[in-house]
Amino acid sequence: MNDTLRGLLGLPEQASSVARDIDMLHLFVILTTLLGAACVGLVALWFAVRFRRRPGDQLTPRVQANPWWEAGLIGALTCLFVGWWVIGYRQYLHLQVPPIGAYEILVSAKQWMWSFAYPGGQRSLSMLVVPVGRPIKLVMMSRDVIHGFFVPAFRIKHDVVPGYVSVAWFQAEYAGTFQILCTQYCGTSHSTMRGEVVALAPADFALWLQGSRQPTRAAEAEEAAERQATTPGGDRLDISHLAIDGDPIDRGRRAAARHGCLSCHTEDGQRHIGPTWRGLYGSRVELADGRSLIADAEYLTRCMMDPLGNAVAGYQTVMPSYRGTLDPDDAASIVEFIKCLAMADAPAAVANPSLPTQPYRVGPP
Amino acid sequence: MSRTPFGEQAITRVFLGLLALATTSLVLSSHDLGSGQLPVALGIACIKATLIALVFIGVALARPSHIIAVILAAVMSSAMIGLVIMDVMTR
Amino acid sequence: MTPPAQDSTAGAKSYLVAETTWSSWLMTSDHKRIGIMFLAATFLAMLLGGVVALILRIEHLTPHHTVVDAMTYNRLFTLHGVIMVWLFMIPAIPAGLGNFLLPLMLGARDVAFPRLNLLSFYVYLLGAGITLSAMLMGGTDTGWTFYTPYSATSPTAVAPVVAGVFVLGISSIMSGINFIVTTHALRPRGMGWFDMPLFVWGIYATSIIQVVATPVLGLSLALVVLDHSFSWGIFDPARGGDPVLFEHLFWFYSHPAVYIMILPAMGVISEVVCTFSRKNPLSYKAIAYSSLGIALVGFLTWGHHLFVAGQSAYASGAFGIISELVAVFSAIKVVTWLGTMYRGSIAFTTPMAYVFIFLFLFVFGGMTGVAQAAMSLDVHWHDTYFIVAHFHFIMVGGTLTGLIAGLHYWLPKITGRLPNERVGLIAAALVLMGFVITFVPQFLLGNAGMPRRYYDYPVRFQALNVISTVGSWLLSSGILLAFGSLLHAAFRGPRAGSNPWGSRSFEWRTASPPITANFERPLDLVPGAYDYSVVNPHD
Amino acid sequence: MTELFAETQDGVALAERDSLRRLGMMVFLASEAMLFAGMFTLYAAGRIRHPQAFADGVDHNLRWVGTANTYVLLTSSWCIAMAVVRLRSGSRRSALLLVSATMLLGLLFLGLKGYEYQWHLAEGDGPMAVARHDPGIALFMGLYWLMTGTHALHVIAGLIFLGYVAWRVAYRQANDRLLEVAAWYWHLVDLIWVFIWPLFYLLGRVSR
Repeated sequence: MNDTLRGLLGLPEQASSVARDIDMLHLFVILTTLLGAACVGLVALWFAVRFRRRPGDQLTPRVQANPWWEAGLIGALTCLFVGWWVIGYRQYLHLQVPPIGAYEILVSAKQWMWSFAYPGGQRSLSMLVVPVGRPIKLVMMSRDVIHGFFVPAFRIKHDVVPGYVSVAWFQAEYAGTFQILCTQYCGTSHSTMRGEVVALAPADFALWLQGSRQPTRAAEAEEAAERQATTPGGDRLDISHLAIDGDPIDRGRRAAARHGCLSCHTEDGQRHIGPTWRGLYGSRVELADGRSLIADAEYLTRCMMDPLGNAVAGYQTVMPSYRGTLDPDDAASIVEFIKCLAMADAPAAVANPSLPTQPYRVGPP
Repeated sequence: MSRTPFGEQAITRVFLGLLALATTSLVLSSHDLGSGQLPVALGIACIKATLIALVFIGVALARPSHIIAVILAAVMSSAMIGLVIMDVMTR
Repeated sequence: MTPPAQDSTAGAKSYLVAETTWSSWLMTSDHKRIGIMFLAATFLAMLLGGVVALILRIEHLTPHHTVVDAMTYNRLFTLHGVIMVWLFMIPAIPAGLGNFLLPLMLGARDVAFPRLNLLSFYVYLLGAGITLSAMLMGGTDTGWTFYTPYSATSPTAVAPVVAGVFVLGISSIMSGINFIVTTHALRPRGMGWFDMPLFVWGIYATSIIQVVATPVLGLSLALVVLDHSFSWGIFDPARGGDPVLFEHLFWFYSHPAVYIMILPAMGVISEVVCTFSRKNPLSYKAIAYSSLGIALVGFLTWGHHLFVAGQSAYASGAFGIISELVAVFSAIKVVTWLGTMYRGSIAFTTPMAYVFIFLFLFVFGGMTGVAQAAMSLDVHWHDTYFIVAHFHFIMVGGTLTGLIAGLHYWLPKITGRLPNERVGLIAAALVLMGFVITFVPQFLLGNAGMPRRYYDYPVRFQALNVISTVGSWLLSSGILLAFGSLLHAAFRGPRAGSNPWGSRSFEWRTASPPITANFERPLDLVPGAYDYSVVNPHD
Repeated sequence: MTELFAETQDGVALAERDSLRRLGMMVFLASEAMLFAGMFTLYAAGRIRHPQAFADGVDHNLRWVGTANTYVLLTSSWCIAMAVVRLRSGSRRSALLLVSATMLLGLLFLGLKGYEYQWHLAEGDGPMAVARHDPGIALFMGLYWLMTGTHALHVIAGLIFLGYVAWRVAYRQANDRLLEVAAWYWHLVDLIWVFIWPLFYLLGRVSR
């Protein structure tokens, strides 16, 4: 039943944990719609025949709607529509709030390609490799204009707005390759800004992560990928390689030094103008505005973009916003650097057992 | 206008009231009211604007059908500002 | 100042032949002539936009390059959107048919400010001129939504296109003010708000939106120019701005703008249904109030365009539920129209055929819109062809069929001649078939995940795209046939009497075509505009 | 300009034909108010995101100019309101004097505004230099030029309108109706300034 209707509506496969529920609502809503339109059309035609004009017709009786009928109709329709909204909004909130402990991947969008940075410091272009059966949280930034991250098979979509940290999440249900499309018009080659999600079984994923640690000439690979990604006409991007950029600690530290982060944040646990980075990742932080949360990649990225709104309690709000000046790749590598500082003596696991540290280690679990 | 328009006395009284409100606003701005600074200043501005609209523009005396558009603009602009603020504050 | 009763208008010529010089048209302050000039201008705009649409569809016959390159394609879809929205849909029924009919339906001699009305037409021409000449200078590729920061950085001619739309907005505000004042103040003694023909309610509700929402469009467009030309960065994150705010301001206008397009069409449908069913509306007040309801509640739903843009989940939820509620008003209208036919005396004429098409397409298209306010579905559908198909169902299936129905219905009023029924019905059938074949595949494409504004698409989408393109040929031939037959009838059609359809609505209580002063005697309000249960003394 | 608002000469219209102009102006004012409402929306969102930069921007502005202009505009509003009353009661001469006073105050407003603009330009903060500031300040300065500039344009439009009406009153014996709608427009200009003043001149970072 589900598959037949899905086929009739042209919906793609249901490859994520949410797809099936959303499709059920979809079927319900579309069937009601079709039924409504058909009823109105048929009743109109029936009236046209039944009450067709006959010779000599001049006057018609005055018919007025019964106010109770009107009220009933309004009530019924309101209930129907609000019912749709209740189901839809619940699912929407489910889509908006990633589960705690999801595997975080930093996504950087630019005209006209996607790049991905993994917790262990690996990077890939136009190909997002994820483990099956585990929630994946995408922390997305754009370098230039608004892009839209859309995976039809997962029923997820989110705009990637420059200067902001956009978050989406999904959980692939089985291994396979699923297309990524850009849905927000972003310039000449908007329609070729595509990519793929490659969902692997957990063991395969671990192997892949390990394999990608082999040093390669990252710059060359990236260049080649960029050429390929911007060539219009390719129906499916074939970027089956990875770009690895040396030691993430090194890259992140260089970026942090370049942007002046290290003049306020220390690497060794010392309190300075800003909180130290040692052990920060994964720990619980109390914010100046009373919130209390776990410092994950999303929080750290938000701090860089909007320090004022995310200030840690007990520190002066002197940090400038890096929105617009810090490009997503640098932001990603600084986050990776902060992560590595946390893992050096792993206070994260102690501070917050619900946040698994395992995936951030390199190698098979 | 269906009723007698405002006379010189009424207009002058409202004008003096506006001057007093403006001076209040000015004096308060050099005192630190903490988080009340913005609401107080804008509250006074709203009172002044209402006075100008009601008396000077004569909204208070106009026929209801004449001020539908004005009321609508007031409602829609508050809705726009309110909903956008709600989005920005909770984003 | 002399009341027409004592005027020497008895035996006066119709407005069409009273004066025949060029300047008597170009400098006229007669609302009927201005309405016709608006209709002519918007018709030309529709032809241009339609040709562009055909090129876009032909390009999609193959997944990759077919006839134009990517850059041209992007400029063409922008051109299509800008022309169809601002040059055709928004002015066509209100400023065209509305101008012609509003004073006639109110028994007035003209609109409240006749010279402002003429100025509005020339401002429209100026705006159209600026926009189209900018398109000739290379045009712009931002899409009709002009989202920043892309529009602020696009190397194309963004500023002049935006400036043209800005000017068109001024024209729209002028017409809106004029119609509001006309409706309020120029009703004859004895005509209360609930005695007005229903079309007037549609135009009135539309005018409110035009006056209140359009300034915000002007502001957001002006800021795009400042961002683009002077790097102000009001919407540029690198300068502390917020691109999502542009979306807020833009949709604060552009969502109500879809009601600017559909409300007058709903007014047309109300008139046509009553006349050709010879029946009073099932509930006059339901139609009148729901027009206002759509206009007012429609202002508060704009945020449903931002469900995946990073808007807060709270704001999204609020916008979602308000969007669900606004649909109830449209549903009330549909049911009331259906009920109007009940126990009527229905003549299956061309305008009535378009009413049936409108009912079917509008219900389906409208409910797919409500479906998007079930928010998890919008996440999948947003910015895909599903959206494209949805708003074309409303805009083409609703507004355009409403316009064609209205033109057939009021052609005798405007020109004094009858349209050709047989050709009209054939054209209606072509329009329906072409429409379904064009846009139903686009719903499926959207479900399958094809994003909009896509020059180059994955091969698996080709079959449906080809069907859609073929449909567009049928649809355009239907529209051409309809307008061709109307034009032919306007000059060569058989003479109609003053009231060929036996309507009770007030605009038919004067000669067809009317004299320049509209009425020779003060309008007689008895029987009411929809009172089909008593004998009409005016017949 | 007001020729455009000449009414339909229509015997079947409602008796109160003056209501056309009044109503037209009311609707137009509603439209104008929405234009500024959009700008205030931008200001609100900007201030929420960059409270400190906006406070700094306010402190940097010339507070005395904004304050003086507030009193100038309020007084001009009183003048024009009085002028309408006087013309209604038949004293054309004193009405014309009050209109002239209004226009002089309007010019004084523009003069002060011009001085302030000159001062900003001398500081290198002109409208063409908005992009050179730090992000939050750039947004504040962009909004400053946008909102005060649009307001100043409305002051100029109001002056032209008033001048035309004064000419009509003096030489064409026009009645108080036309002056009244012109006065309404002038009051709207005042009403908007009532909000611009605290937002751009008063609500700074610290007490002074």
